[in-house]
Amino acid sequence: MWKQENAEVLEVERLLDEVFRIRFRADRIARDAAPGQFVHVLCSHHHSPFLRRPFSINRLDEDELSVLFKVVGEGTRLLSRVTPGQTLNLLGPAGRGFPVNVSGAHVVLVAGGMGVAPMPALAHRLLAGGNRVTAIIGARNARYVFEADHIAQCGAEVLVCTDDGSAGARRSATSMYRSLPDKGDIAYACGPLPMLYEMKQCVVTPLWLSLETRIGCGTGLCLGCAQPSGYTEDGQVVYRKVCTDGPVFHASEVILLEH
Amino acid sequence: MWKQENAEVLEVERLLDEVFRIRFRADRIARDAAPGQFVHVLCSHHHSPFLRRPFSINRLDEDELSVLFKVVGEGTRLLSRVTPGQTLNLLGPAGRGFPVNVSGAHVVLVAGGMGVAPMPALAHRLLAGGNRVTAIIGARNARYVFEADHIAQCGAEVLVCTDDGSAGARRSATSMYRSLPDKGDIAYACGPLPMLYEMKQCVVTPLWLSLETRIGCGTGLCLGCAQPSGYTEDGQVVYRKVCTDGPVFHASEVILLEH
Amino acid sequence: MSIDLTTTLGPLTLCSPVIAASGTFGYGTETGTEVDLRRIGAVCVKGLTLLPRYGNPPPRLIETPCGIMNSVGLENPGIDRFIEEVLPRIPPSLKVIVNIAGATLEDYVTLAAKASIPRVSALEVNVSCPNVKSQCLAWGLDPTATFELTRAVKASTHLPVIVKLTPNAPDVVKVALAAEQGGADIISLVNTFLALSIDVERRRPVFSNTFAGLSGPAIMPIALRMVWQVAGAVGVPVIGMGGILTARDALQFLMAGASAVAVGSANLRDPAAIPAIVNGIEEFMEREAVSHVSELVGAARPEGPSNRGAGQAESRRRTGHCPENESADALFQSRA
Amino acid sequence: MSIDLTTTLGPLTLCSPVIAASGTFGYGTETGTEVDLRRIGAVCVKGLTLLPRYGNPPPRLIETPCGIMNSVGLENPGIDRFIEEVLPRIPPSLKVIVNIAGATLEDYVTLAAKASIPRVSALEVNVSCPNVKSQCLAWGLDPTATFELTRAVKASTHLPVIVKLTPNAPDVVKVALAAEQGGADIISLVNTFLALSIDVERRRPVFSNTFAGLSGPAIMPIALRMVWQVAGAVGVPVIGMGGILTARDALQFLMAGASAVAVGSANLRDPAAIPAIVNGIEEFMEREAVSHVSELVGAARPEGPSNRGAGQAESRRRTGHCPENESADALFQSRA
Ligand SMILES: Cc1cc2nc3c(=O)[nH]c(=O)nc-3n(C[C@H](O)[C@H](O)[C@H](O)COP(=O)(O)OP(=O)(O)OC[C@H]3O[C@@H](n4cnc5c(N)ncnc54)[C@H](O)[C@@H]3O)c2cc1C
Ligand SMILES: Cc1cc2nc3c(=O)[nH]c(=O)nc-3n(C[C@H](O)[C@H](O)[C@H](O)COP(=O)(O)OP(=O)(O)OC[C@H]3O[C@@H](n4cnc5c(N)ncnc54)[C@H](O)[C@@H]3O)c2cc1C
Ligand SMILES: Cc1cc2nc3c(=O)[nH]c(=O)nc-3n(C[C@H](O)[C@H](O)[C@H](O)COP(=O)(O)O)c2cc1C
Ligand SMILES: Cc1cc2nc3c(=O)[nH]c(=O)nc-3n(C[C@H](O)[C@H](O)[C@H](O)COP(=O)(O)O)c2cc1C
Ligand code: FES
Ligand code: FES
Repeated sequence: MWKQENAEVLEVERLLDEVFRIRFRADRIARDAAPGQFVHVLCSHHHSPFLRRPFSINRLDEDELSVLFKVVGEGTRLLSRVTPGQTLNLLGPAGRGFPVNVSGAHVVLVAGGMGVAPMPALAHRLLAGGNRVTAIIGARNARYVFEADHIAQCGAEVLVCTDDGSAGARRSATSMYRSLPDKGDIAYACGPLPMLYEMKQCVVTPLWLSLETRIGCGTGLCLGCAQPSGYTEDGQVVYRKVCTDGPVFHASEVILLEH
Repeated sequence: MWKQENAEVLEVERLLDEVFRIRFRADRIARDAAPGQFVHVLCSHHHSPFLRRPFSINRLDEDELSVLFKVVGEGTRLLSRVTPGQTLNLLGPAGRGFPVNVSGAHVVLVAGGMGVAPMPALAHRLLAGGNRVTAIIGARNARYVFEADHIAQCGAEVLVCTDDGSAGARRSATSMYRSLPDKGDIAYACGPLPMLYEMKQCVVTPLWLSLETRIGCGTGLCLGCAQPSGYTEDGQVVYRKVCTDGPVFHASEVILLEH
Repeated sequence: MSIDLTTTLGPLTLCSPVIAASGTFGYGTETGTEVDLRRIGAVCVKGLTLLPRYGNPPPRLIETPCGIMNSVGLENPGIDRFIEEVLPRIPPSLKVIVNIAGATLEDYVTLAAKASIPRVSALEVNVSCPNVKSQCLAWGLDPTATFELTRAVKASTHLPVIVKLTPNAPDVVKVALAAEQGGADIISLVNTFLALSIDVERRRPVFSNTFAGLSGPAIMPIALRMVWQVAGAVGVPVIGMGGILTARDALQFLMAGASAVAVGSANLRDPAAIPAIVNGIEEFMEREAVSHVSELVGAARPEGPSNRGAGQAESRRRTGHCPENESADALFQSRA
Repeated sequence: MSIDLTTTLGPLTLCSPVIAASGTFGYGTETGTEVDLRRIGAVCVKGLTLLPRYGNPPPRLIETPCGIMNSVGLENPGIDRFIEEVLPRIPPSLKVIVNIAGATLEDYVTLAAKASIPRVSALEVNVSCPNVKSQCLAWGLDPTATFELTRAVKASTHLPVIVKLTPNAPDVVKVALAAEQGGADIISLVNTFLALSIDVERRRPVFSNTFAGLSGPAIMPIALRMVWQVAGAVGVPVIGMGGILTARDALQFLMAGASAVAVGSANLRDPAAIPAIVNGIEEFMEREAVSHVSELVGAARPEGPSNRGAGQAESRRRTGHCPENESADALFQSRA
């Protein structure tokens, strides 16, 4: 069950002009949080932007958690300007994360762009659970490769690839996955929709995807975050809520359209 | 004529929990600015608060100016959080300031609360013009007395009074004025409406008042800042624009209602 | 000093004057122990239809300046599954108002009958739905349709009937009077404002249905005006809503003549918004030495406060405002 | 690539599709050299009346979430002094549209006749004013009154006549069609939304006239919806306005079917808002390889763009949208 907490900002790291990591002290939320869940952040003191902004839990500690985000609009712009000592109202842990009660398995993580955000907490938890982890991190170019070292230090095998070859192989995360000699027992993916779509096409093992849609309440109140998940007998589309049924879904639970 | 300028924040001083002074580099505006005029500050990057916020020019240099303000709502809250190096869009110098082309006169300045904001620039200019200046600074208590030393250093005679006697005499700025043996040749006042009302009642010399109303455009476009200034033959109220005809008015130009 | 927040809306009594608006607080089962439900006057559940509805394709919700637009499409499990599966899970401490939406008069009548069970405290008739009979024009746009609908629903339930008006009606006051004549015990307003957003990159409307409903602080000044007008025209108690985010906002609706308020979009920003608003109202009452919330109802109206909840609201009907003030754009109005 | 911003509104041709809305840009004489007036299609001056008006007592303007409410009360020097003293001071490069406001039909006729001089490019008839004949109901609320008013004004001037609609009308589309039948060359909308704000400390409305007009980004989604509906119904060109702050906002109105836009409240935030918006439109056109702004007009409509400015807008009349989409709250609309 999610909680609401006025979390103290402990650290604001600027990784790139427009990419930041914020570390919060948020014991009530961190205590129950699982990798793949998100925190719903109140970015505005006033009433604009009106809604909260959802961010995957990036790193996780007993009483601390961090978010890794890119500035794309007003909410993230305001978030990028917070300073240590300030408190922000967080709501979380929200949603359903990746299945982490596996053990003795070989898990392949596939991240595209900012989709790498949840991977550190996820890799850490899976390794602690006695699994073998291979993490594929795809990015535009070397500057946009985040968390590779951190995840490697946790004990995962990290494979980096970029669109321009400025870091790792010059290929996409999915083609990198396809080229794996050992595809492991299960795959977890987070990234842009086209990448998730491709993954769904090519993956043979069980596959879990972390989806993004516009989130309203983040707590199941508004039905604003519908994700097509199937059809009724008479062909009507049935939806699932990304904020509570997701954001992580089994590939078979969601209908993804080619983009 | 006012100008629009993206002014660099040079310094942010926190004088009290809720009182700040911000110094800007704003050469285009500072060049033409006169004491008593204001700058109209865009406090929000986004669209809330929607309107600018007006602040008297506090101190004035060739290419710099400062504003002294109290946090009372969202606009001033945002303003109080700016950091040196940032730029803010200022519009100014706006409005009509105090008459400063006097010389060889004894001018009495009467300030109540944040009404002291324009006094440093004003005292400085009057003294440079070869006038004698007496500045009465009234405040709630000692903590809310601002600019007294600065104005004294400029060469003015400063009389402080507070409601609780924690600094200077225990009396109001207006009663302090009434008690002056020499009321000088002309008086300039800035402060809460009740104080301006009292001043208008008791002052014998020519009196100029700096008024506050809600300001919209600040440039005469919207007619939103009406100040009752007189009556037509058939008894209709005639208004003046605080943003362009004021904020400084000769006492005879405005109708003030007792509060 | 003792503060009494008990709110009487004709036959309906609530522990607090703040209701969770339909569609913005789920079924009262989603917030667990994190939100103090005892502060909430009642939860108005997401609109229910006879058959389950799966709702509209995404996007269903976007942000606008100080507001949100939604086109959820009344996704709901249908009245039967609601009663069997959802209702029992609603915390007993929470009063339940069932919001019903139909395409035909018969739909509403059946819905009303099915929902008339002990656990339900009142029915809210959402008249913002397209009336199949009149080429899909919403019931609530037309006084006559609203009158008939209200009368039919009223005849098929013993529960207090709330008619929820749409601000898109040509004449909201006429519709309100029609609902009152039809037997409505309570009037609530406003529902969302019909609005449009265009995706300039794709050069097409953002929502699959072209239009969607606008709500949130952005529209509060218009909603407040409508509540003032309706409260001035009808004798039954009014539930005011539209953009309420703070206690101050809620107080404006009460002082405009609403006997209670509902909070919608604000729940999406903060699921604990309602308890915070109720606390703020309490603090205001303490500061201003107001012992009973009903003393604030209509306090900003020329004729002063009157406890409409307890039904002595005749004064309200006699209220005569200068039509100039009420009907013309404020632009042209110079004070007499 | 060469970008052409020339905008043709029937008989009226502008150098840019962005107009300064009445009452928000003074008389075009206030911004001196600080604002590049050459980017502004025209300035619509503050509403003019026969006799000078001194306007309403303060407060006249307050801020609301992402919007402003105003009750200026049409302060203006009167048509005669405007023509003698103000008009000559308006920079020659700036096209002038005279916005007229009357209490009687005769007022409007006289105002139109007086304003029909070479320096004036068009008349905008503000129908949001109380019509003395009909117990102070605004002209623009009633199609018949609007039809007669438009016809009378049209008969008393050779200038292009713009009829400016109020969003408070029961049926904006009906009023628009009435104005078109009355001979309007151009339709502009929206004026401000009738709204209310209450001072909870003083327990009374903030404005002396109770209600005031709401404008700004807050109401843009509603204004855009109305412009879409009107542009779909009338054949004459439409000037869309209501909450435009950015080029993106302006593009939404153009794509909804407006041949030009007007910017009001945004001028209060930034007197240089219009040049910035025009530059933004230009950048968008370059990026999207659009050479003439008219190619964007109606681009988001199912029937696609059409150069209504040049009057080939018959298609628009034939447009049939599903009434469900257009008239009901979006809530109930599930995709077919
Ligand atoms: C469950 C979940 C987890 C997320 N985790 C992360 C994370 O760890 N790191 C990170 O950087 N981002 C993450 N995001 C995305 C992040 O929430 C958005 O980037 C953020 O809300 C944008 O807010 P803004 O106000 O800055 O931009 P806005 O002004 O809200 O949007 C900027 C632009 O992006 C578009 N946009 C914004 N959100 C969406 C959306 N969900 N779908 C489609 N278009 C959209 C807007 O239309 C606009 O054009 C996550 C999203 C979800 C749903
Ligand atoms: C010409 C001029 C010069 C000024 N100079 C200074 C200065 O040097 N230092 C300084 O601290 N302040 C000054 N002010 C006042 C300052 O502009 C306001 O305090 C500020 O705009 C408040 O903005 P906000 O968003 O923080 O508060 P808001 O949220 O806008 O307002 C906070 C509360 O104050 C009320 N309020 C705000 N402004 C006014 C007003 N003008 N009249 C009545 N009620 C109002 C609001 O209704 C609200 O209740 C000046 C005002 C004017 C007109
Ligand atoms: C996401 C969402 C869903 C809604 N669903 C319903 C509904 O099912 N039935 C209904 O009568 N009103 C519905 N409404 C309207 C609200 O109950 C309320 O009338 C409106 O949003 C105005 O209040 P607000 O500004 O506080 O949100 C919905 C509003 C939102 C934002
Ligand atoms: C302060 C102010 C004064 C206005 N005065 C007039 C007027 O005199 N005549 C008129 O037709 N519209 C007037 N309007 C309405 C605007 O022209 C415009 O129609 C409305 O504000 C919506 O556009 P916006 O949201 O861009 O401001 C006024 C608006 C404001 C904010
Ligand atoms: S965002 Fe509200 S239900 Fe998912
Ligand atoms: S604030 Fe707009 S005219 Fe003064």
